[in-house]
Amino acid sequence: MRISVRLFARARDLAGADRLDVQLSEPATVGQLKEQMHEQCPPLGSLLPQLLVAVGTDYATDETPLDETADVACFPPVSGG
Amino acid sequence: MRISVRLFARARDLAGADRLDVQLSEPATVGQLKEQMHEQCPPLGSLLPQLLVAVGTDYATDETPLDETADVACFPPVSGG
Amino acid sequence: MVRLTHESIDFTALTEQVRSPQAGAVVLFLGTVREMTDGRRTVALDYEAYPEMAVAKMEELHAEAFARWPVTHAAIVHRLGHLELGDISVAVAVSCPHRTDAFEAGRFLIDRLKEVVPVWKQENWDDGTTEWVHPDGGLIAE
Amino acid sequence: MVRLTHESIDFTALTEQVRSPQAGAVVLFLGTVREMTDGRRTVALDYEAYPEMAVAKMEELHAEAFARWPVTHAAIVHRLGHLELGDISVAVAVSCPHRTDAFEAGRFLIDRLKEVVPVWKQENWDDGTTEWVHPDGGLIAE
Repeated sequence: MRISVRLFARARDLAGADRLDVQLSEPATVGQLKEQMHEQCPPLGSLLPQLLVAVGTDYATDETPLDETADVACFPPVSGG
Repeated sequence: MRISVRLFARARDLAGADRLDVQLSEPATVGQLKEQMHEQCPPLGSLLPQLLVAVGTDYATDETPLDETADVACFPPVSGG
Repeated sequence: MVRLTHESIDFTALTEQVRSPQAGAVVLFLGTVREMTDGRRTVALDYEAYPEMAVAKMEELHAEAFARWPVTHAAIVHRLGHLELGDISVAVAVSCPHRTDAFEAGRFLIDRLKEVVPVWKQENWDDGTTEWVHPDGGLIAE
Repeated sequence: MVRLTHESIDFTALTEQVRSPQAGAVVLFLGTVREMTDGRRTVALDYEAYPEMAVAKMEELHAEAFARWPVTHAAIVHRLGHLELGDISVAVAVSCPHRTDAFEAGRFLIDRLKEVVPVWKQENWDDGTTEWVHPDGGLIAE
């Protein structure tokens, strides 16, 4: 399946794009998505240990399963306020 | 000496006046003032256990000494805010 | 800045007074006239003060807040006279570099104000009676 | 009420929204752009959000405040875009019958907002460099 991951803040700056399209074999988890993102986009490596993933509007863990319809976003720890 | 005590809130309502002039023999303390006020103005009795006395702009205790130049005020526990 | 007033409290102006590029956090507290107290309905409150001492005590609290927290600016205003439901009786505004200090200093100022500043409020109940309020929400028996 | 905006935050209107005769206490928190951070001088901040998720998380926090405290009204607004020194980046307003609850609920909302709402800020230092801010005041190494 193909997942189009939205990128924000420093994740977007490192990738140089606000989306990253990732190909994954099913079934897939967030952990596998992150590995694949790193492979496709090595500059994200420096942020990888801190990178957060949201599926829909909820924070996901590496074990969270993904399907093709999921809205997926990746970003660094939040710093609003 | 004569001390003119300012009264506020329920203390003023009970006394029916915003000042009470009290005669005290010197030296005198706030404790003696309160006794004399009660004698001169029995309606203050119901408030006496809670009655606060200020000398100048500071809270006084029963032991605080008084002199003729003191600005003295009596009032119930505060309830602002 | 500390002040007693018989006019409406302008909390916008008060907040603007404490804002600063040195402060990342502003906390404003407003005390407002609440309708229900322990199941009884208030229609208005009357506030009176021993004004000279009230201002002196507010100045002391203001100075103590600066001594205890890294306060950038602080302002305290208490209104006196006849207040209707929803009116602002007291306003405390504090700015600090960081929010933990601003919350603590704001909380300190309103808590201590209610303990030591000589101001008294009288309830005007909806049955037409009036009653001086005792601290801690109790009432002084008539 | 929760909202993201690119306009100046009108804290007066926000505070008026939460005032009520059912509430005796209003707490307003403002986060403002501070000049100095660990000895370095900021000239501006840029905020960005993942807007759909930010609104969803703000709604969750809003509901959680009502579940945990007797909140009368609450409002949360976060500003996005380019902010100058002293500008308001975030405002939280809470009203409750009593002040302890209003302080606790206000503190909860801003603390949790900074932990879970997907908003990021970028420092514009006075030497012309920019840097994404890491939570806890640290910076993500460039």
